[in-house]
Amino acid sequence: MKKITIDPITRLEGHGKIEIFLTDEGDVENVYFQVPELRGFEKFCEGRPVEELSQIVTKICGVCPGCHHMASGKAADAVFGVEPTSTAKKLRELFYMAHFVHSHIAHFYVLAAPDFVVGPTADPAKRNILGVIEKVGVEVGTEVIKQRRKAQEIQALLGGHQTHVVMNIPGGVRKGLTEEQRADIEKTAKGFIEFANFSLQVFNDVVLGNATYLDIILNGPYSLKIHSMGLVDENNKVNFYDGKVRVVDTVGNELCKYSPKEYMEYIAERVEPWSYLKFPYLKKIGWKGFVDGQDSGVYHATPLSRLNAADGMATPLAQIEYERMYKTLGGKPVHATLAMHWARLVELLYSAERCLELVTDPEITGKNLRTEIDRSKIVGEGVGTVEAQRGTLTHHYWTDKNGIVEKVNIIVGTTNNNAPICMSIKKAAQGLIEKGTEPSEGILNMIEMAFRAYDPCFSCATHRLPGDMPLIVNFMNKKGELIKTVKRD
Amino acid sequence: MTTEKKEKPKLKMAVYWGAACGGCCVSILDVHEKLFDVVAAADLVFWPIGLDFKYKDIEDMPDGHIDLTLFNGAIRNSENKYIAMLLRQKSKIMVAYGSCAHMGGIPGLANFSTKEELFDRVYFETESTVNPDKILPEPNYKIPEGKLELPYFYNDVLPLNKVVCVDYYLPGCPPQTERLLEVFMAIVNGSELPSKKSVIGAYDKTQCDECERKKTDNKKIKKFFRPWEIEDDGETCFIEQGVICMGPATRGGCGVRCIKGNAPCRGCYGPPPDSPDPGAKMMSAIATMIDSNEDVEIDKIIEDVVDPAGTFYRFSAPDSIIRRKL
Amino acid sequence: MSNEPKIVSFLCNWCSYTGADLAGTSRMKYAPNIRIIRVMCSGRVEPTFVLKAFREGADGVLICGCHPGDCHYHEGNYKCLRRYKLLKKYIKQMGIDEKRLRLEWISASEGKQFAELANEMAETMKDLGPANIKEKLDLFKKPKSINENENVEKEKSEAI
Amino acid sequence: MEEPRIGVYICWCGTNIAKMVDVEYVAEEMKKLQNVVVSRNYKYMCSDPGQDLIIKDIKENNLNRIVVSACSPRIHELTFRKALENAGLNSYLFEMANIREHVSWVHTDRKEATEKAKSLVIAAIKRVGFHESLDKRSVDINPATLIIGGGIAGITAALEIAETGKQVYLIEKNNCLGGNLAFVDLSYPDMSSVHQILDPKIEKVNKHPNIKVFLNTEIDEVFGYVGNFETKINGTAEIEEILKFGNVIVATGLKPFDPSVIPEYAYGKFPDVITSIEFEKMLKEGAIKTKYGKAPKNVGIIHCVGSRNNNYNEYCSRTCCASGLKYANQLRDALPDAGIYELYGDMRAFGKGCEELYTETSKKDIVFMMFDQRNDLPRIKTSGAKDNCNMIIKVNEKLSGEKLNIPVDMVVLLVGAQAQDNAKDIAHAVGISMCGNSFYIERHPKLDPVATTTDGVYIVGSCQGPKGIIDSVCQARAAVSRILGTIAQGSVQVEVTTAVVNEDICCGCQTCICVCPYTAISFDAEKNVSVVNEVLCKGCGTCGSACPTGAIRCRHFTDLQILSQIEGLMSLELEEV
Repeated sequence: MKKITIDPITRLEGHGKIEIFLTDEGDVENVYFQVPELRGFEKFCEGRPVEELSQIVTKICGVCPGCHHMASGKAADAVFGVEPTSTAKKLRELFYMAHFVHSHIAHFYVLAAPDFVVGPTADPAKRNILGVIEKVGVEVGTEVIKQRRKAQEIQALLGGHQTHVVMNIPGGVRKGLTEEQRADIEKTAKGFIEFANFSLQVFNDVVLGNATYLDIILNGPYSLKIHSMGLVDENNKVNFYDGKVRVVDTVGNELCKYSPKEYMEYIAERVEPWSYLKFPYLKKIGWKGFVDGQDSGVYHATPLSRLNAADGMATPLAQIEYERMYKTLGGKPVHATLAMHWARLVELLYSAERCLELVTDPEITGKNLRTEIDRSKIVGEGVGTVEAQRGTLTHHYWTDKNGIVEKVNIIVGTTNNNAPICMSIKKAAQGLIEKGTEPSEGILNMIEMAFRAYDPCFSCATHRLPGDMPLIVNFMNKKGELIKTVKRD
Repeated sequence: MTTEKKEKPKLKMAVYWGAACGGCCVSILDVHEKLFDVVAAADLVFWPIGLDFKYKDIEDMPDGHIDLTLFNGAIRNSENKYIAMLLRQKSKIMVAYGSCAHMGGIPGLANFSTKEELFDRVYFETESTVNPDKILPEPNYKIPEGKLELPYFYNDVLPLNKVVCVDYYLPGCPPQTERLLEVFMAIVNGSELPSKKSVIGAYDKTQCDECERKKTDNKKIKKFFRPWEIEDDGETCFIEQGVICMGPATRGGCGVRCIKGNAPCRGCYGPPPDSPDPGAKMMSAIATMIDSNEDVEIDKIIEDVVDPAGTFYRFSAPDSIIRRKL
Repeated sequence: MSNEPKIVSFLCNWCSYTGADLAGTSRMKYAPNIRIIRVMCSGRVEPTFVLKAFREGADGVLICGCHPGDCHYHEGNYKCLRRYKLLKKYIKQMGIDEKRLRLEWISASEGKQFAELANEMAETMKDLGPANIKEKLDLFKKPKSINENENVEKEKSEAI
Repeated sequence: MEEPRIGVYICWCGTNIAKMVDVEYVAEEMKKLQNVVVSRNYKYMCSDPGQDLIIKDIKENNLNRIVVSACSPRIHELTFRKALENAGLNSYLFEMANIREHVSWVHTDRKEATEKAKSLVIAAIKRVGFHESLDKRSVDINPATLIIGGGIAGITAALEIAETGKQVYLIEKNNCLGGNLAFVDLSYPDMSSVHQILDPKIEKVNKHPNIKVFLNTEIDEVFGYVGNFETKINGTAEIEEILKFGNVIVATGLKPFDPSVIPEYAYGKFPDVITSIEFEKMLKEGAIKTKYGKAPKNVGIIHCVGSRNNNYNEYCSRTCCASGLKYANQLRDALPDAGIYELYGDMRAFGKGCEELYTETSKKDIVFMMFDQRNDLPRIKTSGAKDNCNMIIKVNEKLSGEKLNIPVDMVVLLVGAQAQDNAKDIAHAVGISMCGNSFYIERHPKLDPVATTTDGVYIVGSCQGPKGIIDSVCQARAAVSRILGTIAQGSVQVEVTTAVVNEDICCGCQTCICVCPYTAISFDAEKNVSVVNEVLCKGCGTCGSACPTGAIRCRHFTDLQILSQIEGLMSLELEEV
């Protein structure tokens, strides 16, 4: 039997490894996606004062620290039994929208675009952000970096620290917004909206305008019929900061809708001996293996699933794009893995619009930043859930009467997608690797495109930056001896 | 006679992470527009987060092929350690980049519990986990199709210098991007570097030197407070408000970012020169400030220091004198 | 001697060290486990020293200063007391038995009390058994080169 | 820093160390240690030949670090430092390992003692490697002297110094000079009148141009160091005055024991049970009378009141026995027919002429009775209606073993001596130590009895332990000669083991400032760093331990020195060279 090892999977945060097993005939027998690392925050957060966690858990992931900061902050509020002041809530969400803008821009242009703008099987040396810039022009490249920077700057301003945020304190936030700061952000937010629209235009022209790409998206080996999870507001519209978790099945009917603190009734995690990362699934359906379809417990939590799980977007422009997307892709739910890129852009627009809404809210410069905590009212348990860019993120804390952490449970965005990623890769491999032939570089890249779409983050479990992808394919015989190495360069 | 200007050879640079969060890599990205200058001055020959080179590529390089390696993340497992040693051998300058590589960082908090406790919690006890067969990840696992390997998970988290010789330390969680650029440019321009083993991209003086909050000699503490217990005026030294701040024992260079965000310093930039154990130094300082000579009262006051290990060793446990729970 | 418990003791120059000298001049006998380091004042003793002593293989650490109110430097012994109490909380978290660290007041005239204390401390350490802190923390050796990297078995033993 | 070249010397101290520690073996072992150039053992390192050995080696092997392993540094550190200086080596490049007081004298197993000695020496060697040359500062001696206490000791010292033309400040907490002696009528053994000795001296002091007397005055803190002390005092007029002086003599004397705490003696219950002080007053007034104005028919004199008894003071107060004899004589002269009973524990008539006084007295029809002053004190009871006496003393006579009832009209209690109530405050003010009974500790009990471990501060008279006039005067003059010696030199070298701030590290957090007991640290807002005033710093090192950055170095007790000492202490096997 031959074994193809892709190690490490590059262009992803954290560590990942793909093992492709071929039969002697060269059919793909099985594919394993392994996460070789564990840090164990669940354990070592024990004994810490719960208010410190929002600063500790950002270190789960330096790419989406804001998400962990928010989930943790909300869980801590619950532990102390306090509601943040409405100004505090709005500041948090404002920060969070900026966080989404920066991340989604980065992913689309730096990580996804190369495959479409430059082309999935194009010269690897060109298949990166620099290649993208060549195609769309330097000023666009600079604009991408500028917009991302501005989003980072808003985070730094509100969060104190542009990466490992220190914004939240139980009951509210540590720092307010001055009028001139607010005015700046308002300008920036308008810029975001323009840029989001521009980005959708790019996607429209370059991707949708290209029959081949559209075909890959719709008919490529990139679709997986699984359930969709997402956070929705009281009108079932997409919301990232707050709301209820809604899951719709493969045909678009609501499977369940629950408030985050009930998550344990709906979600369970499975351990596989060959990966340090656990595999969540829908508890009520149960674990049926790495299989898709209506009866499988496997679900995904991604930009696409969020749109699938909601009835629409809460902001006007995004709502229009939402409808256009589903119209183009033939109605809800969409299972085309690559449509995630489109969904991500719709979310980018929403984030930008929401950003403007919040920053123009009169309360945003309010001085009442924090609700007093009454020691006697400490609840001792709290769940905090937000939508991370890479899926529904849940932090669950148990503390003693002084708010010292006794137990922690965390289900990270990408973890939700652990099983789907494995399956997508397998499916892509099976669809793309032709019997008996050694897979070309382009093929291998198209295999990686399968997980790239999830924008997986394996430090909170991966992500991607520019660069081409030389790949070593090891062909092994049954004894596991290396027969031949094909090296792509 | 014509003198033709020689093209300076581009710097070969590698970036790798051990047990890390990716924040260090993001801090490199955060050079923003300067990214173009960096790319112009250096070839990134290895950067898993960003570039598609495999371990094999490194193994094939001649020793000392890489000019500069920024190693971020701590040593948590056999893979981290192997790559660290591999990169050490292939690199002229090995920089421990960021708190985790420098001192163990946040992953180092795991040293307050054993590996077994960690696994039990993550794979058995966590409330949402269903694992009736008590399955644990295995370094070597037989599957029908063959064998799957995972790195060995070590008992404790180690800073980089515990497994390889480190030339420089560039502290911070993550390092302030300006500091990185200063160092990077210094190396590119071939300007003289400080003596080996020293910390670069940070100041010798600690946070207080830069901190704009009002400081007096009134460092007397009758009661310790947690940040949410006080009405922070945003102007007075945290310690003088009874809130523990690691600032005094922590190098400057970050731009007192947390304190500017009205959060007390937690020490990610590590100790100033010749301070063997920043946690112990800070414990000593804080305890000295306790404003009582009465046995019972002192106990009472210390009750409010709820988590000494996690507070004074938030980032430095694996690099401290007692580096893990015994 | 090697299997005998080792106790590092920090004594202030004015009271406790003089007290220990008095035990000597009075030819009082006590267990040889204690090794004395002289500091001018117990106020000079900082957690770093205590932790270092444990790290280097001490089974117990004993700090002695002047009686409350008698400090040659007014209040150094109180500063010591405060640090000691916080330090105790820390070492407990790190899994070091609190009884391994002790602070006592010994005046210049208390040679007898010092001798008794030394014996008591030695007894406690024998009851607790060896701390083996050095052994536990020396476990991970830094390999000279990649070729010398421990084989998988060694890795395994470290991993377990 | 240059590569250390260390010389190690293991002292036998005759057999004191050698009998319990294998000194040859230890010396041999040390040769294996890095940087150890010579390692020897010798009978008496502190002897001149011993010191010459070191000096010779320093010169021949150009050693730059010395470790002597012998007795306590509190005894001979200075001796050996001098030796280094004589060899032209900075005296701080020296470390001592105490293997006598801390090893040979306290352990019983030679093997274990040797092992321990070994590790102590290794520790010293590791430490000394990090020692630095410290320049002793030589400071001019202010010729003025502060004397605390205007008793016989203080007065004597004051006059001695003033006579040489040097300024003296004499501080007395009471409203008159003379101290306890002022209450005494006659002095033993010659029965000469005290006021004939004392009054002229007091008058001379009050008149002396070089002596400034401050009555009703107590000092609270003395700043500075030998040669350059200063203190603030509030005189009677409540005007603050700053005194500057080069040396201090502590002559605060003693306080009589209060017998009311001894139930047996019913002091305060029976008006005719009186203390020796009260009796002296009576004698001075020239009339020995009971409360009812009658001359007592029988008088009891009880010794060791509050002395040599575990419930009170264990020590002997030294003057009571002779005073008791003195009283017997004075009583006999005043009341030829009275019955006089001396109840004593042991008769300690030591000193010139005192045994003679005892013999003389015993011939004067005085009844001497012995009791067990530790476990069986006499008891004073009321007399019955028919006994014609004031009180009955019930005593178990030790020599005869008989239970006796002694009828008396008056009992004189020979109260012992105690340290002053404010002894501790004075000790803190001038920076000296006290022993268990709150008497001050001398630098060396035999070789240096009036000096203290604080340079420039001397202790004389009963504040160092109970004394009679003669001893007090001797000590006073002894201290004076030491002081005049230093004044004559004009300058003196001072310790420099003070704290110092590294301004490149100090972050200006100001943690150290309120930590210093001597307000020696101030904040330089300009530079944003702390600054140590080395004149005020006494080198306790507390600021060093409080400093979160490590910017404060405690000279000669640096982190590095202590940490390497710990390593040495714990190092199991010796690395070969």
